[in-house]
Amino acid sequence: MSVSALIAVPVGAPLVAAAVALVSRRRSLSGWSGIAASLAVLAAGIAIAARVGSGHVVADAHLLRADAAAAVMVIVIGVVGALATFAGVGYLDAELADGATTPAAARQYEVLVQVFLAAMSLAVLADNLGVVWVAVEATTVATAFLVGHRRTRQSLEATWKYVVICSLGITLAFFGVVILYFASIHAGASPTSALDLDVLASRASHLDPATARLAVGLMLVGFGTKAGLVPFHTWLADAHSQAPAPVSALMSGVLLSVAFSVVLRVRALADSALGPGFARDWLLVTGLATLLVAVSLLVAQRDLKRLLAYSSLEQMGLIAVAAAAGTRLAIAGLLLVVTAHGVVKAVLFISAGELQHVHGSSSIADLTGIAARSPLLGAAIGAGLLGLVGLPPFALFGGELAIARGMADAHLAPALGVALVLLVVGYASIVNHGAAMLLGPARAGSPAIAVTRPVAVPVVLGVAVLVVLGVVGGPYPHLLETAATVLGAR
Amino acid sequence: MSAHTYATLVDLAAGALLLSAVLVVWRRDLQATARLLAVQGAALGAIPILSGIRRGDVQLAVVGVAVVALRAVVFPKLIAVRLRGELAHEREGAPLVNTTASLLVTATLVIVAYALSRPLVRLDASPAARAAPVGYALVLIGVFLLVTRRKALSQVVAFLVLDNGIDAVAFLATLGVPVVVELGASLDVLLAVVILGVLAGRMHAKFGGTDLDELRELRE
Amino acid sequence: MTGVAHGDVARPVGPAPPADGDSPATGAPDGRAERAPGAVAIAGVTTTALGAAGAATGVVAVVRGIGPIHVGSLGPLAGVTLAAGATGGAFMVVVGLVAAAAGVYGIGYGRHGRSSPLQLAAVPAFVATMLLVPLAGSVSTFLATWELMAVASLVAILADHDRPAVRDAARWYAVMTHLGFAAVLVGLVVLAASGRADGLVALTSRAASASSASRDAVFVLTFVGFGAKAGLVPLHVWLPRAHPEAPSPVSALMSAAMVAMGVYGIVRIDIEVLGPGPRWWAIVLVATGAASALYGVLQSSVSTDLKRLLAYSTTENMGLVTLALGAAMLLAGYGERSLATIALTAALLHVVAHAAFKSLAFMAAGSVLFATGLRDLDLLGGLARRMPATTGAFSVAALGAAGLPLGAGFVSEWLLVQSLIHSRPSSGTLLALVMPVAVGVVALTTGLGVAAMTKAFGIGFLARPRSTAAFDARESPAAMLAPMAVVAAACTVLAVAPGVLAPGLRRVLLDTGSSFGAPPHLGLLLRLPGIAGSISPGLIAVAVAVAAAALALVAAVARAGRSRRPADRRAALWAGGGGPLTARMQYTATSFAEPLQRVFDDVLRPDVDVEVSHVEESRYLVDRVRYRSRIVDVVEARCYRPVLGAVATWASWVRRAHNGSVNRYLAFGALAVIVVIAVAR
Amino acid sequence: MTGAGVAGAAVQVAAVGAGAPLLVGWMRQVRALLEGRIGSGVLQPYRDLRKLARKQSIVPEGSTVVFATAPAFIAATMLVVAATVPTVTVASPMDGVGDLFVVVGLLLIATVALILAALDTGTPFGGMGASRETTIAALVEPAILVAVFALSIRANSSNLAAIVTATAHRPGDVLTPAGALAFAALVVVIAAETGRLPIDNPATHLELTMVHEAMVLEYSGHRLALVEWGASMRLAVLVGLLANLYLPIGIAGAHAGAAGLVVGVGAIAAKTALLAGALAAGEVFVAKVRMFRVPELLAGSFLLGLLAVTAAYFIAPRGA
Repeated sequence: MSVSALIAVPVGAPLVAAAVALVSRRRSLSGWSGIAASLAVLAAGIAIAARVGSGHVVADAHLLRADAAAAVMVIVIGVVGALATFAGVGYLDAELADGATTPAAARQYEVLVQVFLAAMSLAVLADNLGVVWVAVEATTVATAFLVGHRRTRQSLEATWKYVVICSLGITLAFFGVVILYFASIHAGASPTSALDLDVLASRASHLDPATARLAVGLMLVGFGTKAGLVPFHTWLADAHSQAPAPVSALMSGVLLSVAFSVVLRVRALADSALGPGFARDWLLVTGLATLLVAVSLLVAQRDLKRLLAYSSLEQMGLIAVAAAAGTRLAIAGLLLVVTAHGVVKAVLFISAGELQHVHGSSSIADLTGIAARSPLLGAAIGAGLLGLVGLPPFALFGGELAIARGMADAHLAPALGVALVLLVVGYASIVNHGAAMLLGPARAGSPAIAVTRPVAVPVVLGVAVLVVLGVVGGPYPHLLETAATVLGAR
Repeated sequence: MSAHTYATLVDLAAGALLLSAVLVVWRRDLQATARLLAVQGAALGAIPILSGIRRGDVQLAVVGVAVVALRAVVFPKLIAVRLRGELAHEREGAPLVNTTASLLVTATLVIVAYALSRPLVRLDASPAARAAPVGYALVLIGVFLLVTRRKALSQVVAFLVLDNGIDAVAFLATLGVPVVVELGASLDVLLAVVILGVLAGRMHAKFGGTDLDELRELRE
Repeated sequence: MTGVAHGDVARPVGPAPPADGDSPATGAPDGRAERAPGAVAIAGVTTTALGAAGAATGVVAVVRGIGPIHVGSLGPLAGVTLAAGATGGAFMVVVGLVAAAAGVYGIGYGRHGRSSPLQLAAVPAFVATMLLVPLAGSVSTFLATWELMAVASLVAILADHDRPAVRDAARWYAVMTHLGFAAVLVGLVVLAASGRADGLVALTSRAASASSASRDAVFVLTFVGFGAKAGLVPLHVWLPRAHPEAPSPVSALMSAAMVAMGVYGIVRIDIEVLGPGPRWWAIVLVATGAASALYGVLQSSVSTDLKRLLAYSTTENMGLVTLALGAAMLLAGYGERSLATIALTAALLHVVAHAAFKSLAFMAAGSVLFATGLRDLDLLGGLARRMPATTGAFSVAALGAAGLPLGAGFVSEWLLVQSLIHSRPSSGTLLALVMPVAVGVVALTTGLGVAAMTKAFGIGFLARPRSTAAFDARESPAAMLAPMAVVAAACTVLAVAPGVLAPGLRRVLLDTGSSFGAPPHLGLLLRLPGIAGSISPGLIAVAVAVAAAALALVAAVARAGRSRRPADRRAALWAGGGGPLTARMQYTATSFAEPLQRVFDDVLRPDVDVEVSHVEESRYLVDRVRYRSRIVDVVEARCYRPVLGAVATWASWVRRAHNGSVNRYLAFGALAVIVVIAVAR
Repeated sequence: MTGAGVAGAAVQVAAVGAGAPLLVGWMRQVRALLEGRIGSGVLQPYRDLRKLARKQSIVPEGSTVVFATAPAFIAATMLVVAATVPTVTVASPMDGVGDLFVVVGLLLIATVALILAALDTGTPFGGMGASRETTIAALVEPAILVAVFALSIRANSSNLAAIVTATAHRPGDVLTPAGALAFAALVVVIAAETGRLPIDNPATHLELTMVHEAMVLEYSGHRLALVEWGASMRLAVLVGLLANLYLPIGIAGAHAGAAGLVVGVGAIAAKTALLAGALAAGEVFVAKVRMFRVPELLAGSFLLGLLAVTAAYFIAPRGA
């Protein structure tokens, strides 16, 4: 397969699956085609990674472009997408069996999930910053009805907040894109290619600084919205807690990272246009603020899914701080965190979805003695939570270690210290809540937990992936280091 | 079209944009704001059409027509349809800040917008670009409206004002962004507005109103 | 043996143990069902095998060093580097030997446990990670193994997570150990960044050239982290919770081996890698060590929970070790090489001795728990005749922990005192100020340590049983007793012939840096280099034994010669003629420690609650008086609670800011727009 | 190790073992005389010991080997201490085996043995005495170590022979502020260690006031004799040590002949008699302090010791 065709696969395969789901009347067909599409994305990601090396490939018509960083993101989309679509089949079966949803709504769900995956792939593969914006906004559009899938008052509320807040943020990013386009043209770029990433990179040093500052600032805030960065973090917990579990997994595990990968592109641009200080300070302040808010809200959290959502926020804060460091090691560590976080969130949200299904509630107070009631789910959640808070042998540890070393190299040790103190508070909260749910005897009258295959398989696979990523060196970390170089890391 | 006429017409369109935005701030009635939105859309669409005519750029003129169709016709229509079934008091914009204060803030925002757009105007002294600060002002006013309006549809209106502002900057300063971006962005905005409309409908059905203060169940 | 034959006054009707008081003969600590011994045996054998292998590897490391071996295919973005010198090797030997004993012990102990397979697997994993820490040859590997050790031990603690106390302990442990890890992490990455290297060997030569600010930062941060692991005040709060609540083999591993890892960190990073530093480093070590020693021993002396008492004693002993390390640094800074060497030797020797007597003590305490289901000294007693082997083991351990002659802990404390008292008045004002205080602290610590151990042994094992569970206690199985016997023998060897450690110590001291000279002569006669001072613990023991034997012989001969003196007779207690005694009339651990508690009232701040209820008819007639006295950890109450409260207050502010209003959320966003505008201008 | 040293050590042990009851008798007699009583004579302790040794020893039911063997252990420890402490000679072969810290440790371990024996009986009295004795012992330990530290600074060694020899060479050195402070501290400590007034009253049998007596209530016969003998040896050793630390006149050197040893015995006997008489005389004028005031006394002693140390550092006689 030619490289430019290969690049189209991550966008095309989910769209094909979406079409299949739209016309198919058989649930098994649409389900399997969805899983197949995710696996195709994963395979394409790996193939792209193998092909691009340390350079980049631009497809025909300058619509798509792939480099190592994009390959990493495609792989993340593929892995988490596969886990989430697999769990999605079970989720829909259960909802249909309970009569909680209709076949039409189920079809809508499957179509939208695939469109969502396609939009995310486009966001990381688009060559044109404007198209990137279109793709990111498309993720909002695709997920709006997924968040509101359950049609309760709360999910409606969450959807409204999600759409309005994200739209405001992302529109600001568009404003930034427009201003950047203006600046790019005035820096001598041709109007048709003024927003292409390579053109921008080559023209960066000629951009008018004042205009570029405004553009970059708006883009950082705007794309930061979808990454959950402060102050546009307010949609996140509501949307993640109300969405169906597999969708939460995708949003928390991938969407945030995809948005952040755009922030990373903007950071690379800002570094060459404005010098390294501007984006670094912005990311540092935003990252630490995000960490602070996330951790504060973790402390007395009462709902498992909101807990997971705020822990995603916490990870995004950490990632932003790491991006501020901007060294090769820090960025590579960041990408490892992104990968691991995607997988761990898939595991945890899928497990949480199962618990919510069984208990009819995701309130922490209602979930007791899980380890005793279901050793498999208990162990998976326990491993997931330990992995989430960054303990070895899970992959987040390796990422955080690399970030810490990168930050020390970048003379950001004080910021690292502050971030770690906040992370310890977050750790304490998660451990506390986790212990309350998992350990000890179950409360009388707790329903039995029967873990079905669509839950067990992705959960176990996810934990295994997490351990492998955390223990083994080899090609993947190497790819991450290449990606970091591509993203302009020093 | 002479340069002077062009400049005058563009200035006029820009003036209409700003005026309609200020009036949106002023008026509480949602139906009136929907009509103002139509005017604003038409003024916005006029800018690429004028530029297209002046430069003989058909594509640009077509884009202008599309903008007019979308922003002067479709969006106001969507809002009007959604409003039809509602009671009179539901059509009130119900701002958090009273009108006088809102207008004062708007004046401040316009001044900020002029200051903010100085670098842009410095780079490009064309007549259209000199009107670009109006776009900035619309963006800021849009944000302000979004923050202070408590009804679902009034937030949609605010969102559209904001979007119009960005488009205005695009057309005034750079004759629009690349077509693929423009198309994609318009589609996205359309879908977002449609989604918000549907959600407002569901909200009406579930809550018996679209007062956003009702949306306080999910909180910390 | 039956109860009556014991000669006890009567079977006590006192309080029953919390669970399963009437049938402790089934032997389960909490009256649980027996589990298949297979998995337990596998875990135990694996633990012992790992321990033995680790100890062997440690010996190799001490003798000729290991590595560095770099494994690139492990550890993302960092790789794994293994290397160990004599210091690491020595700690590996300590850990390995403790683990070997704990493994066998666990086979007997775990027969009645209810650990899940995961938790059973956690014990050998814990041992493996502890063995890997000294093997780590790079900053990344060190951090990874360090945290792996924490994870494994955390899982191992949770074996009995049905009990709230265990969950509480695990939470404290998890958070405190992570806090310590965060400190170590920042410290070590700053070290790596300023030395531009990852390998510890490379850093050893480069760390000296780092800026003094970053060296200071590295020192403070790593000391905080390692201190937390070693259970030093004020970061000790997890220790008296986690060590007692863990299953006893794990308690032994944690208290004897894991805390030593904290010391290893200080020795390896702060002394070896960082090298000589400013004087205040040493003062920090001495002060922290002194505070820990005193606080630990005070809490230990008033504690009534046997395992908690031992846990606080761990804080005490690690405090002494830290004090010794600080003294070594200080003396080295003043050019007193031989004294510095003595202090360092004292620290290392004490780590070894502590590992021996503390693991033995926890194993014996576990044996008591196994037999009675009790840890509360106030309910124990009379075990000496019911569990003679366990009692013997505990007596050896307690003698060591008390720091008395003939005990395992004496020689190291003697060395420490010798290093402290021999600095010359002319050496410097700071030394003249620090050393006397340090001697006073060590002395007070020893005195109170004796009180604590006397109480533990005298109240817990001697006298009469204070509960039915203690009354019905039976000796533990051989699988538990055998390792205890071996460790007791090791304690005895350390007590009378510490010279066996001399070759290893010499190599470690040579590794530790040029500030330290030739080690003391640890032969039959312990001689100090450059100082007129010597003792011979072996000969003292022989002398006491000979004298005692001679006296016994004299008494026997005298009796044979004088038929007028009748043979010894067993009779009921006289007790001042006060009539028949019940077990409840005995002194308990609480009453035993009451005078001490009163003396140190201001430090311990016991929470005393007297509740007097009157009879209805008259306020002048008292119906009953309830007296409750509880000693909470002052450090916890004064340092941790306010911080936790502040965090909670802040969190509730942030929560209130997120009140669900869309408009407010959008306003947050608008704020960002304002900031962008302000920045872009 | 010299022949004279070995012989000296043997003489030391014999002298302490045989003379200790005499010392107790002497102190009692001094008190009696000062209090206007006739007294039972200085030999009464020997008569008591002989009487006890002939009586049947009763072992309480339920007690263990700890109770049975503690007396022998205590007495044996005291004999070892007697061999180590330079009372008659500075050349004891035990000197290198145990220094001052070992001596303190051995005294403490003997105390612990008695405490454990008291606890072993399981009586309220035993527990009470044990608890009190533990508290005192725990606080005496630091005081005594710091005081010893002060004395060892001069000789730059903690080996007793070295300290005593140093003083013998330069007798004036003890007359420093440091020496005086340490002396005061040691007097208090010795009173506490040996169960004398004002810490404990050796003559009392009142439960509220007794410490040592409460612990030995269950002992009888030859075991009680051993305990009492051990206690008297403790007194003799400590008083003798104090005397020689400050006034090492007449002590036998490494190469002293038989005559030297005789002189040594005579000298120490005289010095001990003098010092013990002074202590006994002092006891007449003090009352036993409350149990909970004892720690204050010991803390004072600790402080004196600490002051002695700092004085030794900062007011060094010859600038060392």
